[in-house]
Amino acid sequence: MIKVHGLRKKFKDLIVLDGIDIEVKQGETVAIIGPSGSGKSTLLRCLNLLEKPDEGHIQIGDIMLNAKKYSRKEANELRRQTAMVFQHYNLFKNKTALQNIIEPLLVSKKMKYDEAKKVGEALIEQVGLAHKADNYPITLSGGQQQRIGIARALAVQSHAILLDEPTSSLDPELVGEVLQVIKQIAEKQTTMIIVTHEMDFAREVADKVIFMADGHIVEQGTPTAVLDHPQNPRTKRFLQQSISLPEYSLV
Amino acid sequence: MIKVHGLRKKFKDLIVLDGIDIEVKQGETVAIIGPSGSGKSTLLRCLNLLEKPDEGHIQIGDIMLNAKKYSRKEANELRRQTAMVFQHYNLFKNKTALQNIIEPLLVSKKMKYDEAKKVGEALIEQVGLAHKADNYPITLSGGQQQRIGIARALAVQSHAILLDEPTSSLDPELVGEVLQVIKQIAEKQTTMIIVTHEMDFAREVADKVIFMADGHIVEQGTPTAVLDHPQNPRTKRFLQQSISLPEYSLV
Amino acid sequence: ENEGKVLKVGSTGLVYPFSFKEGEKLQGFDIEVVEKIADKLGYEIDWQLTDFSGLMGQLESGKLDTVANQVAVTAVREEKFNFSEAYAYDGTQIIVKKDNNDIESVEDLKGKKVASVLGSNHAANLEGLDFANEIDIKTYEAHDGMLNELDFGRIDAYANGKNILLAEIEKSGLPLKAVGDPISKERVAFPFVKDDKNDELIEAFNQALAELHEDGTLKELSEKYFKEDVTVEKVSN
Amino acid sequence: MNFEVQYFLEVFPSLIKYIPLTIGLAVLSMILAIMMGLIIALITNKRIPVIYQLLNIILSFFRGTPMLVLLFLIYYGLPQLFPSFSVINSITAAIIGLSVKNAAYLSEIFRAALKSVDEGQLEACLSVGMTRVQSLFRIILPQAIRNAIPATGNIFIGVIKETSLAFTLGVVELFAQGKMMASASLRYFETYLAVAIIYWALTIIYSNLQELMERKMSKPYIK
Amino acid sequence: MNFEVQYFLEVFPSLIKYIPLTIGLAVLSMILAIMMGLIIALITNKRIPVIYQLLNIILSFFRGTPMLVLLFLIYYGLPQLFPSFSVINSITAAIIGLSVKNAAYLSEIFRAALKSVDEGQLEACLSVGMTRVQSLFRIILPQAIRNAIPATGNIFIGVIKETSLAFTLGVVELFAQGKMMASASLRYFETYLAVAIIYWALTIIYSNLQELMERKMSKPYIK
Ligand SMILES: Nc1ncnc2c1ncn2[C@@H]1O[C@H](COP(=O)(O)OP(=O)(O)OP(=O)(O)O)[C@@H](O)[C@H]1O
Ligand SMILES: Nc1ncnc2c1ncn2[C@@H]1O[C@H](COP(=O)(O)OP(=O)(O)OP(=O)(O)O)[C@@H](O)[C@H]1O
Ligand SMILES: [Mg+2]
Ligand SMILES: [Mg+2]
Repeated sequence: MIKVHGLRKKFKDLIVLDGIDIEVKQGETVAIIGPSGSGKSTLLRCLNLLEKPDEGHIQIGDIMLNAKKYSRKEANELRRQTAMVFQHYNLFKNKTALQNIIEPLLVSKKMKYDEAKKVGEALIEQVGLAHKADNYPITLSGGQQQRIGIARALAVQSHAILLDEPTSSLDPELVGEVLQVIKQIAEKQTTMIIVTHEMDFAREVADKVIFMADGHIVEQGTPTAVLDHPQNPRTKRFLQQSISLPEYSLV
Repeated sequence: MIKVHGLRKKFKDLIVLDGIDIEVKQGETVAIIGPSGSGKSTLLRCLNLLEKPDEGHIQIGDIMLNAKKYSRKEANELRRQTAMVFQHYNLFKNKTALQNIIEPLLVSKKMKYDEAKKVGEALIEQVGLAHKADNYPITLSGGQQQRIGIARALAVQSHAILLDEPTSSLDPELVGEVLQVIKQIAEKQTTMIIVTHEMDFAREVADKVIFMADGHIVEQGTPTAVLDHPQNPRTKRFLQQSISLPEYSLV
Repeated sequence: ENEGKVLKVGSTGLVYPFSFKEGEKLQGFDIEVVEKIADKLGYEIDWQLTDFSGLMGQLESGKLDTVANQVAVTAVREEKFNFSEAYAYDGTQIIVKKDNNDIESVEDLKGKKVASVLGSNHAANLEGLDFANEIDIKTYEAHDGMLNELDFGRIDAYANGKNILLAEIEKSGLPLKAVGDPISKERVAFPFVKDDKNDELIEAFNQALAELHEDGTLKELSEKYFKEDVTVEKVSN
Repeated sequence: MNFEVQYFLEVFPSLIKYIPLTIGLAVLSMILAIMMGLIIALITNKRIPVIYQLLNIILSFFRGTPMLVLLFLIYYGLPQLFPSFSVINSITAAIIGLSVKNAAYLSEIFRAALKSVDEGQLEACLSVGMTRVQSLFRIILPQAIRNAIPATGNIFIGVIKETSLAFTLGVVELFAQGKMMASASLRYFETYLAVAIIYWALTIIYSNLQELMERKMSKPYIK
Repeated sequence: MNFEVQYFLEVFPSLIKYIPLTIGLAVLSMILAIMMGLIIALITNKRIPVIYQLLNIILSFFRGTPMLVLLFLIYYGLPQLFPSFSVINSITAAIIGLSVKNAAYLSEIFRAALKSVDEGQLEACLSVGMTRVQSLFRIILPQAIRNAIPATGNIFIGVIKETSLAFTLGVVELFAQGKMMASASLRYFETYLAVAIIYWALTIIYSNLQELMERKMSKPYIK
């Protein structure tokens, strides 16, 4: 369960998040869409404190934090409630695929090596990359790297997983394999927030879609409501532009 | 006019181009499609000798070259027959947008600065970025960088322009603006070869579509022929996968 | 009474034939003189090898008792250190190439390029000449390449201690020669930090030196290294 | 020509005996320098206002001052200011001087190397619940080291040679021994050539070790 | 304590006179070193089989040999082998030694800097009809320089100090003058402290110039 209330964030004079309220129920998958620069990434990054929010309250699972004042310990606790999947994968370059998954177990969870290895091997199997366990990230395709990234996020068994455009650095051919893995996870009732440009995927997988623009939540609701029957003119314009490229934009 | 006959290229033991024959008429636009690793980029790079082909004949405009033996001078002459637009833009990082367009004029064409500047300003106007003339590449969005990249390729007034996935590094929102510029150029009867994943765009702009796989040309013909009524099973499979992501690949 | 006591003596090991290493063994005139003195006084010697600026630094900061490295007694040094009696006499000698007939006396140095070496008092002696401003004096960091420098003809003359130069010319076999008499005379002695505690030690050194003079040991040592006696002041010239 | 081969060859055995001291001094100083340099790099990386400026001024002193002067000030100067420093022996002083000075250089190298590691690596660590310190030692440093090896190697080769300055403090090592042999024999050219060849050999041996290390460390980065 | 302030202050004017010579030597040597280093970097970058290995061995000699020994071999050794070299004067020999040695170091730095420029930049140049040489001077080098500035700055600071070794060849510059004053007065500590301060000041001035230059060169790279 994730609750965000009144979240605000400025970069110098630029207001990037202007009072965001979100509720995600246990096991729900939420897709966030919106134009470039609308603050989607910043929102996710504030949730796990990679970016320090200016104001607001964040609750993830049992951990609750006030952005105005929190201790280092509180921050660490909140951070452990989530795991993140990055647009550019951010695999540990000096570790093999399997080591990437095991590393957080050894370090954050202080698991024994043998135990961690078992967990890791199950996960790498689950994302279909058991045969690449000993490869270093650089030798994997983008899609494979992202699947390892997802396995790594799953490994720590956090309360929720945050995914920031997990497929938008991928060649079109490789998008499918990653979305498939995410879909499987979503079906397992993992709490997830995913920022994505893949409208069809959002429609299929998400329980709720949030449309953001200029640091605000402009519209939210079921996928059908937001994607097929948008109410707000900004949502409409955005969906027209991005669903049916390139024909529309060329005329 | 571009004629390629029997073009072969190996990387060590890996055969990447296995006897390619292509004809592009003056003013024609050819789109090359195909799965990752099929040799599309290598083909383009062999045409302007960024990669040294092993065998075959290449003719572009009046310049004809035998891949088995050619002099440095012949190579330079062939190279001047084409200009290239790269997937990652490859703008000169130490030059402003306008300087990027002017640079080849000053250096390759030995134009006077004032004259070059006039040409450059006309081109930057044409791609709609006159107001960004003095910006350095890093301060431009991907779409803007690619439009400058196209203007730079146009500047040298080469016989043909080669484009290697010009939009696939771009955020979905920015694809449109670049495709629009390319479309305008295609309409001006510039000879072009474009490698692309944008099927709708290929259908609209190309005079001919070539489908490559494993270093071979598997199928070629009009856009309608290749894209809507493919004959070869490999073409069919490829088109299914890539046109309608992500629904199909998830089932 | 000094049994088992240690005397810390510094030297460079860089000045043939006063203080140099043959294989691993430190030897030379100065070295043997100190060893003889220490024998008499019942000291063990703890030799410290370091370059010349290091010697002065160590002496001053109390890391050494004295220095055996051809330290000439000069006014500046006497301000900082107390000296023992002299154990050798030296002078600033000019040498030139053997076939050089232009320079036959000190006066002939006018307009010539003459070299000396850092840290030696010979540089100061050269500069102290009445007509020093007419000489093109060049100072070098170290004595290392100086004989070659003269041999190559990149300088016209070279000034350093007479005793060193004569010994080296002989040993190296280079076609060089000494010109005229030394332009100065110096007493070579052991320096000690100015400190009441050292007065007794200096006294003991002087005593020992007198005895070594007396019994001919110093003369013998000198002849071993220089083929002449440099331990007495020459009355001639 | 006047090159005495016989003597030239005889020089080597006496010089070689001093290699262990030279290497020992260099390695010990280097280890200390690396540790200090790393700590400085981590501090300056944060750019804490006053500390950063202050540290920069101090670092520029150590970088700017000739090694010889630095050694001299440490060994002979400090005891004049603080008498308790006079207990430092010459080898200790040499090691302090060499390591402090090279720490100043290394801190710059390490800072650049740390910066060269993609920000995303730290974010990935934090996002899976690792602390900053854990991230540093498990993920960031191992990647940074690889970038820093060539420049650090240059510094180490420099340190090997700089040990010779310890002669001012009375430490007789390879080069000092060479000087002594040269001035005893007056065969400067032969002796110094031998000295050069030994340093050259040490450099080549080290370079090969470094290449081995670089190759091992770059395993994860080869496609 | 035994620090003579009066003398300490008097040292400065005599030392300062020698700054121009030190700077002149350093700048001239550096310019030559940069030119040679660049040429070597371009050659080694191509990894032409035999030439590459040979050059590497020669470079390791210059990198590995102590500067002092190198100067000695050039100034006193070469004339013994080739008598015509005895016409080289001491300043020339010092400049040759300093520049050759640092060219060996710089070549490594430049090679890395050239490598750090994205391959795509050269491809872009070639694709619009520029030759390799044109690409190098107009596009590649200007970008590489920026990466090389910090390490090159380190080398320059090193050269400023290394000029003092020319004293072995009879060139009296800043540090040599300091040594002469110290051994005349026997006030090593005061003199060397003054020397250190002057070098420090030079280093700070240079560092500021370098920062200015870096800032100017990184204009195209700031978002
Ligand atoms: N570290 C930062 N410093 C300053 N401004 C920033 C920083 N990070 C983001 N911004 C700005 O904040 C705004 C929101 O950025 P954010 O990355 O959250 O957008 P987004 O919705 O994720 O866009 P995209 O779809 O392009 O990823 C943008 O205007 C961006 O330029
Ligand atoms: N420089 C190289 N050295 C070795 N192999 C290479 C090199 N460049 C390309 N290849 C290999 O050649 C094959 C074809 O590559 P190419 O880049 O031409 O494919 P592509 O069709 O452009 O793929 P994509 O759609 O991913 O860009 C691939 O297997 C690739 O790994
Ligand atoms: Mg984003
Ligand atoms: Mg490609």
